[in-house]
Amino acid sequence: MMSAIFANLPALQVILPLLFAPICFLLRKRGAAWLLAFCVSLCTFAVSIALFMQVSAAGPLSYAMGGWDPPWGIEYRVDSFNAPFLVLLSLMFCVTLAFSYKSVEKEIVQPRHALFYSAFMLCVAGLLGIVITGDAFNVFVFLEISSLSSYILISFGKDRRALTAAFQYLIMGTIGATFLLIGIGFIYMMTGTLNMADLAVRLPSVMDTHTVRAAFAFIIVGMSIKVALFPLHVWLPNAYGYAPSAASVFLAATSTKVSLYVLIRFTFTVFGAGFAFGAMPLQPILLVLAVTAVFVGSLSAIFQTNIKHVLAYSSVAQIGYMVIGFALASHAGLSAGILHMFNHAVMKGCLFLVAGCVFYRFRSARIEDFRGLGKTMPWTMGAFVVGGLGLIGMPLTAGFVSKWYLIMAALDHGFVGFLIIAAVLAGSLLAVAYVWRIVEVAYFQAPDEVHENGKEAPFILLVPAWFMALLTLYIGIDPSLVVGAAESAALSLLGSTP
Amino acid sequence: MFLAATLSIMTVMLLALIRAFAGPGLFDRILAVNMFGTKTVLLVAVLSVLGGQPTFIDVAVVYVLINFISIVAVLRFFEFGRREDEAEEGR
Amino acid sequence: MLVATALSCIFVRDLFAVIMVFGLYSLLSAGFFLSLKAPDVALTEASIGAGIAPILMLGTLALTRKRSEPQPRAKKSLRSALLPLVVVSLTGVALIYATLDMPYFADPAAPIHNHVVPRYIEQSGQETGIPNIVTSILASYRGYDTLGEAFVIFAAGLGVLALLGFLSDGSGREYWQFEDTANLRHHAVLHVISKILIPLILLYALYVQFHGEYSPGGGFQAGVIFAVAFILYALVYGLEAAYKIMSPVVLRYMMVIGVLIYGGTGVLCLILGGHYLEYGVLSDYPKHGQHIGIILVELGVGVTVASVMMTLFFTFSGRAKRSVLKKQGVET
Amino acid sequence: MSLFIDIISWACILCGGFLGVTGAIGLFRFPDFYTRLHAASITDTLCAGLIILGLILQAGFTLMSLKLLMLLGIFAYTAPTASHILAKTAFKCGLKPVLYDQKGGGS
Amino acid sequence: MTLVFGLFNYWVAMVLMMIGFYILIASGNLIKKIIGLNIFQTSVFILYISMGKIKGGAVPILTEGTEIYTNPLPHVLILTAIVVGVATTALALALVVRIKEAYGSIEEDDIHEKDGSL
Repeated sequence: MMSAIFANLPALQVILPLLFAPICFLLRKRGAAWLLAFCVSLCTFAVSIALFMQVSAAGPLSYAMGGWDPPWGIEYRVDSFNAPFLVLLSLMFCVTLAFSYKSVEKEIVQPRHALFYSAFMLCVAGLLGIVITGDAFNVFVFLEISSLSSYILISFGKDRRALTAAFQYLIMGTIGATFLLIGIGFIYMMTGTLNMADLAVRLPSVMDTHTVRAAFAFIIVGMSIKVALFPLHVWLPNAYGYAPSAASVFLAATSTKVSLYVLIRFTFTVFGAGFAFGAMPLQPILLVLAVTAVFVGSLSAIFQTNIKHVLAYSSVAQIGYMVIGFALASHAGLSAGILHMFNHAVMKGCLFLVAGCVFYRFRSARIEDFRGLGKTMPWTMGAFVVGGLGLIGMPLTAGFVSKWYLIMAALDHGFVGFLIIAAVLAGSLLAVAYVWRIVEVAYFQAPDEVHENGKEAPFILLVPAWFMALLTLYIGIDPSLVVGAAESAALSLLGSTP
Repeated sequence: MFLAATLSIMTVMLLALIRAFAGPGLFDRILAVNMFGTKTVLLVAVLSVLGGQPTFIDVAVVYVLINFISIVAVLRFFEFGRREDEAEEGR
Repeated sequence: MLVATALSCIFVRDLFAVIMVFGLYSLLSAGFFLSLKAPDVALTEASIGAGIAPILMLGTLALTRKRSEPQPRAKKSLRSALLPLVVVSLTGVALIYATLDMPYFADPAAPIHNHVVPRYIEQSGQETGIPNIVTSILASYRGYDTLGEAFVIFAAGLGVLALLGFLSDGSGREYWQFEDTANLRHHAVLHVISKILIPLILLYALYVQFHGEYSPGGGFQAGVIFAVAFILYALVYGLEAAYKIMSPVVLRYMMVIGVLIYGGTGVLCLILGGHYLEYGVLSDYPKHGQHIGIILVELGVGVTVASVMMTLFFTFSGRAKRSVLKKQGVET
Repeated sequence: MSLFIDIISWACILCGGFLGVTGAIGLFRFPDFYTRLHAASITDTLCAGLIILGLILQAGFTLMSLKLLMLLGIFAYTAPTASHILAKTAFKCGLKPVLYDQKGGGS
Repeated sequence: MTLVFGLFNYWVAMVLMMIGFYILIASGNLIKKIIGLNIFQTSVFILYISMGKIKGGAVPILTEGTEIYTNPLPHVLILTAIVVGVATTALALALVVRIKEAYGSIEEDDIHEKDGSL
C-alpha cells in the first residue's frame, strides 16, 4: 500500500486539491469546508516534501499519466528545479489556509465561504499542475484552471473595484494564455510533439526557422503578461490590492512566481539557453525591462496610500530582481533569481499577512490606519518590520541573501554588471523609502480616536504571519538549505540544455 | 450537378451574409442570419451525401437545432427587453 | 467570408448586431473546420460558439443594455486609437514572420504528421478498441488534459455562481413566486413545436454521447446539446417551469458528480494498481478496460458540461428576471 | 431504375437550389421586412425540403437517409416556427409593414 | 506562387487573429471586448486545425481501407481549448453583469471616471 502511494506521488500532488475542490463546494457549513481544505493542504504539503526528498535522493522522477509513455501520453516530471516550487506552493497553501479561517469570515459573506475555499483549492491545484507537468499543452490547461479560479478569488473582494480589477486581469491573463497557445502551436507545428523533453530533443534541428523564433517570442510575451513584467504589469496592483486578504496573500506569494517558472522552464529546458540568449536578443531586452521594473515599481510604491497597493507595486519591483537574475543566464545569476523567487514569496507572504491582520481590525488598510500600530498591535508590526527589512535587503534577513547572490552574479558581467549592481542598490534605497514610510507612521505617530482602541490581531492570524517572519529570519541567518536547493535547480536547468 | 447544388447554396449564403451586414433593421439581420444558418445546414448535408462523408450529417443535425434555438433565444430576448422597457416607462 | 465577418464586428456599432455577427462568425468557422475534416471540432464550435456563447452574451446584454445606451459616444482620442493599432501590427508582423518557414498547408511531409501522431493512428484501434481517434486521444492518451478541461468548466460554473448566484439562494426565495406564464401563453405555436422537439433533442444528445466512439461527438458536445434542450424549455415555458424540472440544487450536485466521475475513475485506476487514469486496469483485458474507462470519462464530462451550461444560463436569466422584478417592485 | 431515381433527385436538388436563389433575391429586392420574411421563409422551407428529398433519393436506404429524414422533419417543424415568431415579435416590437399607399416609407 | 498557396490558410488565420486582437484592445465596451477575445481565440483554433490538415486525409475515424487520416491531435487540443474559451467567456460575462450593477455602465471610460483616481 505504502509503495503504491509512493509510486503515485506526482499524481497525488495535483489530484488531491483538484478532487477535493468540488467536494468542498458542496459543504454547507463554513467550518467543515475550511477543515476539509486545511486537511487537504496538510496532505499536499506532506506529498510535496516527500517528492522533494525523493528527487534530491534519486534524481528526476517521471510519471506517465494514464500509463502512456511520454511523447504520446502526458508526462509528469519532477526534477530538482520544480520540486522546491512544489514545496513552496503547498507551504503557502497551508499557511494561507490557516490565516484564512478568521480573515475570510470577516471579508466574505457566509453563503459563499464554501465557494471561496473551493476556488482556492482549484487555484492551488492549477498552479501545482503547471509546475509539475512535463507537457507543453498541459501547461496551458492548468494555467487556465489556476487563472480562472484566481479571477474568481479576486472578484470576491468587497470593493467594487475588485470587479474591474478582476476583469482587467481576466482580459490580460487570457491574452497571455492565448499567446502561449499560439507559441505552443508554432513549436508543435515545427516538431510534432508536445512533450517538453521531446521538444528539447527535436527543436535544435529546426532552431533556425522564423517560426521557432516567433514561437519563442510569443511564449515569452505571453508569460511576461502573467509574470507582470514591467510594461505589462498594469493588472497586478489592482488585482492584488482589491482581492480579499487571504487571496492576495496566496496570489502575491505564488502566482507570478509560477508564471516566471514557466518562462524559465520554456527558455532553458525547451529552447535551451544557447538559443534563447544566443539567437534571440533576449538578454538586453529582459535586463532593460527588469531594471525599469525595479525603478518604476519602487517609485510607484512610494506614492501609494493603500498598503496593499504599496506591497503590490513592490512586487513589480521585486519581480524585476528575479528577472535580472534569470536574464544573466549564468549559473550564479540563475540561482540568485530562483533564490529570490523563494525569498520574495516568503517575505511578501509575511507582509500581505500583516496587511490582512490590519485589514481584519480596521476593514481597510490605508497608510493612515497604521498610525500608532506600533503600540496597539506590537506583534503584528513586529512581523511587518521583519518582512520590510527583508524587502530592503538588510543582513540577517532572507532578502539580503538573495541580493547578495545577485550582486555576486552581476560581478561577472563587467560594465553591465556594475550598472545592474547600481540598479539593485538604488532599488534597495527606494525600498527603504516605502517601508520606512509605513514604519514611521506606525511607530512615531500617535493613533487617532478610531484606532486608539485597536487591539492585537487574533492569535490565529498572528501565527501564520510570524511563521513567515521567522522563516525570513531563518533563511537570512542560515541560508544553506535554500541556497543549496536553488543552486541544484540552476544546475539542473543549465545541465539539461542540449 | 454536385457543383451546381453547392454553388447555388453558396450564392444564397453570400447574399444572406450581405443582408446580415447591411440589413437596415435588426429583424432583417435576424432573418438573414436564420437563412444563412439554414443554408449552412443544407450545404453540409449536400457535402455529406455527395462528398461521401457520412459523419458530417451529425453535424448538420446539430446545426439545425442550434440555429432554431438561437433564433428563439434572440426573440425572447427582445420580448424581455420590451417588458423591461414597459416596466421602466410605467415607473 | 470569415475575414469579412470579423471585420464587420469592428464596424458595427450596435452591440446586439455584433453578437449576431459573432454567431455567424462562429458558424462560419465551424464550417471551415468541417471542410478541414474536423467534424468533432466543428460540432463543438457550432454548439458552443454559435449556440451557448451568443445566448449568454444576449443574456448579459439584456442585463446591461438599459440606461447607458442613449448617450452616443464617439470621442476617441488619437492616442487611444493608435496604440492598439501599433500593438496589433507588431503582433501581426510577428505572426506573418512566423509563417515564412512553416511547412506548407496540407503538406504530408510536415513534422506533425510524422512524429507522434502515426502511433495514434496505427495503434489506437488495437489499444483502445475505439474507431474515433479523436475520442481515444481525448479520453485516454491525453485524458489528463481533458480532466483539466472538465475542471476549467467546473471552475467557470463555480465562478458564475459566486458572482451572480442562483435565484433560489438565500434571500432570493420570493422570486420563485414570479409567474410569467401569462406572458408566454400567446406562444402557442412555439409551445407545441418545442414539446415535439425537446424529446428529440434529448434523444439526440444521448446518441451523441454514447455513439461518440464511432462517430463525431462525445461528452462535450452531448452535454451542450443536452443543456440546449433545457434552455429551449426554459425559453419557451419560462424559467420557473424549468426550475421545477431541473432545480438549481440538483444542478449543483450534478456539477460535482460529473467531475467526480471523471476524477474518481482515475482514482479507481490508482487503487487497482495502475497509473492515474490508466484505464487498462479496470478490466482483465486492457482493451476492454480502456473502453469502460473512456465511456465513464465521457459520461463524467457530459454531465459536467450539461449541468454547468444549464447553470450558466439559469443564473444569467435568473439575474435578468430579478432586475425586472426590482423595477416592477418600484412601480407598485 | 437507378437512372430514374437519379433524374428525380437531381431535379429536386436543382429546383431546391433555384428556389433558394429566388428566396435570396427576394431577400434583397423586397421593400420591407415582412415581405422579405415572406420571400425568405417560403422558399426556405420548400428549398430545404426539396434538396433533402433529393439527397435522400441519392443516399438510398441507409442510416444516412434516416438521419436525413430526421433533418427534414426538424426542418419542417422549425423553419416555419422561426419565421412565425420572428414576424410576431417584430410586429409586437412596433415594426409596421409598409402598406400600399405609403410607398417608400420602409424601415 | 507555391508560397502564397501553401501559406494562404495560415495568413487568413493571422489576419483574423489581428482583427480579433484589435477589437479586444481597442474597443471600450466590455462586451465587445469579450467578443474580440472570442474572435481572437477562434482564429487561433483555425490555425491549429489548419495545421492538422493533410492532403487527401480522411476524417480521423478508423474505417476499413483508408490509409491517410487528418491529424487528430490538433483536434483534441482544440476541443480542449474551445471549452476553456467558453469557460473564460462565461466568467467574463458574469463579471460584466456585476460591473454593470456596481457602476451602471459597461463602457471602460465611464468606469474609470467613476473610480476617480485609481
